[in-house]
Amino acid sequence: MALGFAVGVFGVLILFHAAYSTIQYRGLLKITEEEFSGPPMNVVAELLLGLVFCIWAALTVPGKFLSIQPYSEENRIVSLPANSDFMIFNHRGKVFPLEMDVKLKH
Amino acid sequence: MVSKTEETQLSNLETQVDNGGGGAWEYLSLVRKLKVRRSDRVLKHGLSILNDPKKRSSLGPDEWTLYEQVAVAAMDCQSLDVAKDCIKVLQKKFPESKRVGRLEGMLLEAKGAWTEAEKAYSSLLEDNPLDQVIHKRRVAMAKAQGNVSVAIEWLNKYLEIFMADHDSWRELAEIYVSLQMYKQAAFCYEELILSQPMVPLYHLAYADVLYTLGGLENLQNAKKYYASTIDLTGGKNTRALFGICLCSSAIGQIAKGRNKDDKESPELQSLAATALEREYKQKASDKLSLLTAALKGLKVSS
Amino acid sequence: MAGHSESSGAEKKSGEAANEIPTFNAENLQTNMKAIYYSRTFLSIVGGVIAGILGFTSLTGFIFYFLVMAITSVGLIAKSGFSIHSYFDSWNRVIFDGFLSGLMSFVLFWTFAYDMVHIF
Amino acid sequence: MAEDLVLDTAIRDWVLIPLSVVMVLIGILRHFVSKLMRSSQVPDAKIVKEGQLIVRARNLRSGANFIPPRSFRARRFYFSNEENGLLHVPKGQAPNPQAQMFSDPNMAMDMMKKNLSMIIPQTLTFAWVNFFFSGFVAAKIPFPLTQRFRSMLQNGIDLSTVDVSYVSSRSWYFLNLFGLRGLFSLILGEDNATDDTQRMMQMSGFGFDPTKSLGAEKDSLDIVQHDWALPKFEQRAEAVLRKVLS
Repeated sequence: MALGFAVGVFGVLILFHAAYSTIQYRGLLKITEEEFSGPPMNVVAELLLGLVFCIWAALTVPGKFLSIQPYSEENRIVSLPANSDFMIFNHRGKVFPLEMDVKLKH
Repeated sequence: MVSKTEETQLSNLETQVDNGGGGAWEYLSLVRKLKVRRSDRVLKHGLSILNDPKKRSSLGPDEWTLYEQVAVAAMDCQSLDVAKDCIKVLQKKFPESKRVGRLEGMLLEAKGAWTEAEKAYSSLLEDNPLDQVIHKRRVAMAKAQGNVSVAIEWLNKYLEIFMADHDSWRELAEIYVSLQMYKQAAFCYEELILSQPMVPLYHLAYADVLYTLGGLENLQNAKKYYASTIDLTGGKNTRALFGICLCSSAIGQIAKGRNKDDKESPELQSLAATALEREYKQKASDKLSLLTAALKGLKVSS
Repeated sequence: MAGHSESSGAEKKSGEAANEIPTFNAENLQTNMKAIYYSRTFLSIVGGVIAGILGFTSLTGFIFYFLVMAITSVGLIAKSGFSIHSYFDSWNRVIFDGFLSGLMSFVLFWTFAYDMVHIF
Repeated sequence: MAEDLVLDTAIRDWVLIPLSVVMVLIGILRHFVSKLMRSSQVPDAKIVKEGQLIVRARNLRSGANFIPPRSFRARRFYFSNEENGLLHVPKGQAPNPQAQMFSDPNMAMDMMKKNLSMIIPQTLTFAWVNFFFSGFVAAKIPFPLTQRFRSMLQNGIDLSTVDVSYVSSRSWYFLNLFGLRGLFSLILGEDNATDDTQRMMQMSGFGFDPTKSLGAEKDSLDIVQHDWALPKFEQRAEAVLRKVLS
């Protein structure tokens, strides 16, 4: 997750760099008075790299898919939670207190 | 709802923590998240964190949640001194809090001081008459005192307002079952199935109640709900498999005299029996003979 | 024999009917859909930036958008380990959902990057 | 295409980028401000009960096929019979939501807050954009559009000779308003406060009118066709077991 996020940030940074170098390139073309026919090769390579990183991030950062099948291990409910709002203390544990020397020290 | 993965995770963490492998806070968080009742362990490991100033301060604001958790666990273990100390700390931090007030009421309950606890809860309810947890505490208190009928009365009153609260429906269902009032319990379980149709355990409990009620129609319905439990668990619920066998045999006995118009699917029970045999073979092969004898008694063995 | 074939036919029919009742964990489906939505939105933004830098105009840009979305779909399918039905109730969820919702973001970032790089 | 306009780079540095950045920042600010202003009001018992009632009726509707027909009919009768059904609201008793709103200052206050947090930043940014950057071309969209879009994209400049794909600064603001939603949902999470369309939908409901939703719930409950799903589960269970055993 954290790794995916870092990769995503890195990918976006690469994209920014590619944008910046294209701007520089266009400035250069303006000076030499040539027509712009397409971005230079290294920019295209950078963009591709950035895209790959971003796809990686986009697929990993939102988290794993969860199974929707009710009988899969993640969804198969094996026990209900103790209904703790209705917990009562007047049970047999009262007669057999724990042999623990517990104390909250401060 | 505790799913299979969560259950294994919990038991792994439990053994790890019990053997001193660390991860106590993770364990306590998981216990809180799954709402399971592990009071003795929570008390032991929670205190070990709370008594260590370094660990305690590293929790940040979660520290107070832990105090609450440990306080409740301590009450459950009858370590009332610990509970009292925890509540004192919380009260110092949150002097006006209703939540701490509720804990104090619970402490009175644990002591068995019912009238004082009742007084504390009523005063809390005056401030906020819609505090669900306090309403529930009153029900629990009536139950703890043994006044089950009073508890039912409270609970019904509560459910008239908060009728979408499935935890309370479940509590009511369990109380009714304990009183053998199965028709009422069946109603509650229907309510639970409606609110969460994908939880197999409600189907299972409903089927149990129907089976206990008896009668041909109820038995057939029970069989259907056992079947749905099997479908929702992928056939991994032993109780549902047994339920299918029992229902089939009971239906067979009732329907023996009558004409067999309504076709029962005969395969389901033999499949269930085979599945049971297989499960026993894998997990408890020494008890397999008991199973086959029992199934033979039910005349469903293939 | 005839009865047997009839019952098996009936069974098949009811089996089909049984498949119509969806039993799945709606909550998890929701989470999965959200994950898809995030992936698509992020990639439509990124796609917009790339299209702008490459200087695509008019139709090429939109084709590029559909290309990116198609790649996303493939990626999502790969993420689910090629077993769509254990995570989604239908293929459409993965392939089409959120296809058009990202278009607005795409256009905005496409325009933005295009203007940054090529217009000024 | 007509001659390309040459846009000054200063426009980029001082209009396009600041405008977009400000829009993003304002969106984030609004999210947090509205989060702060969200007041937790204490509802009274009747509202709570009606809310819970609706939840339960909805559960009944969606899970109807999972309980036996008799239980379903009993429940439906309980909810929607004409005499004392829970969802049945006698005519004339329905409180006027407007009157209710004015009797409860909190409710009006809450709505005001919601309204304000939506409108004020909107108006302010718009006024700001109008004041600083009006009447010039700020951007160009990379695809051609028909003349119809001129009023949308070149809001604030009255030139019919400019190519439609050029965007005036004011229109760039609107483009941002709609296009940034995706970005906000990425950085602020799904339920962010910037989604105006959703807000509008809530507004059109004008407060909370429980009687209306009770009636609607009753109507939809009345037309539910009960088709018990459980008999099919026996076959499904058989299939499952066969799969397990094989």
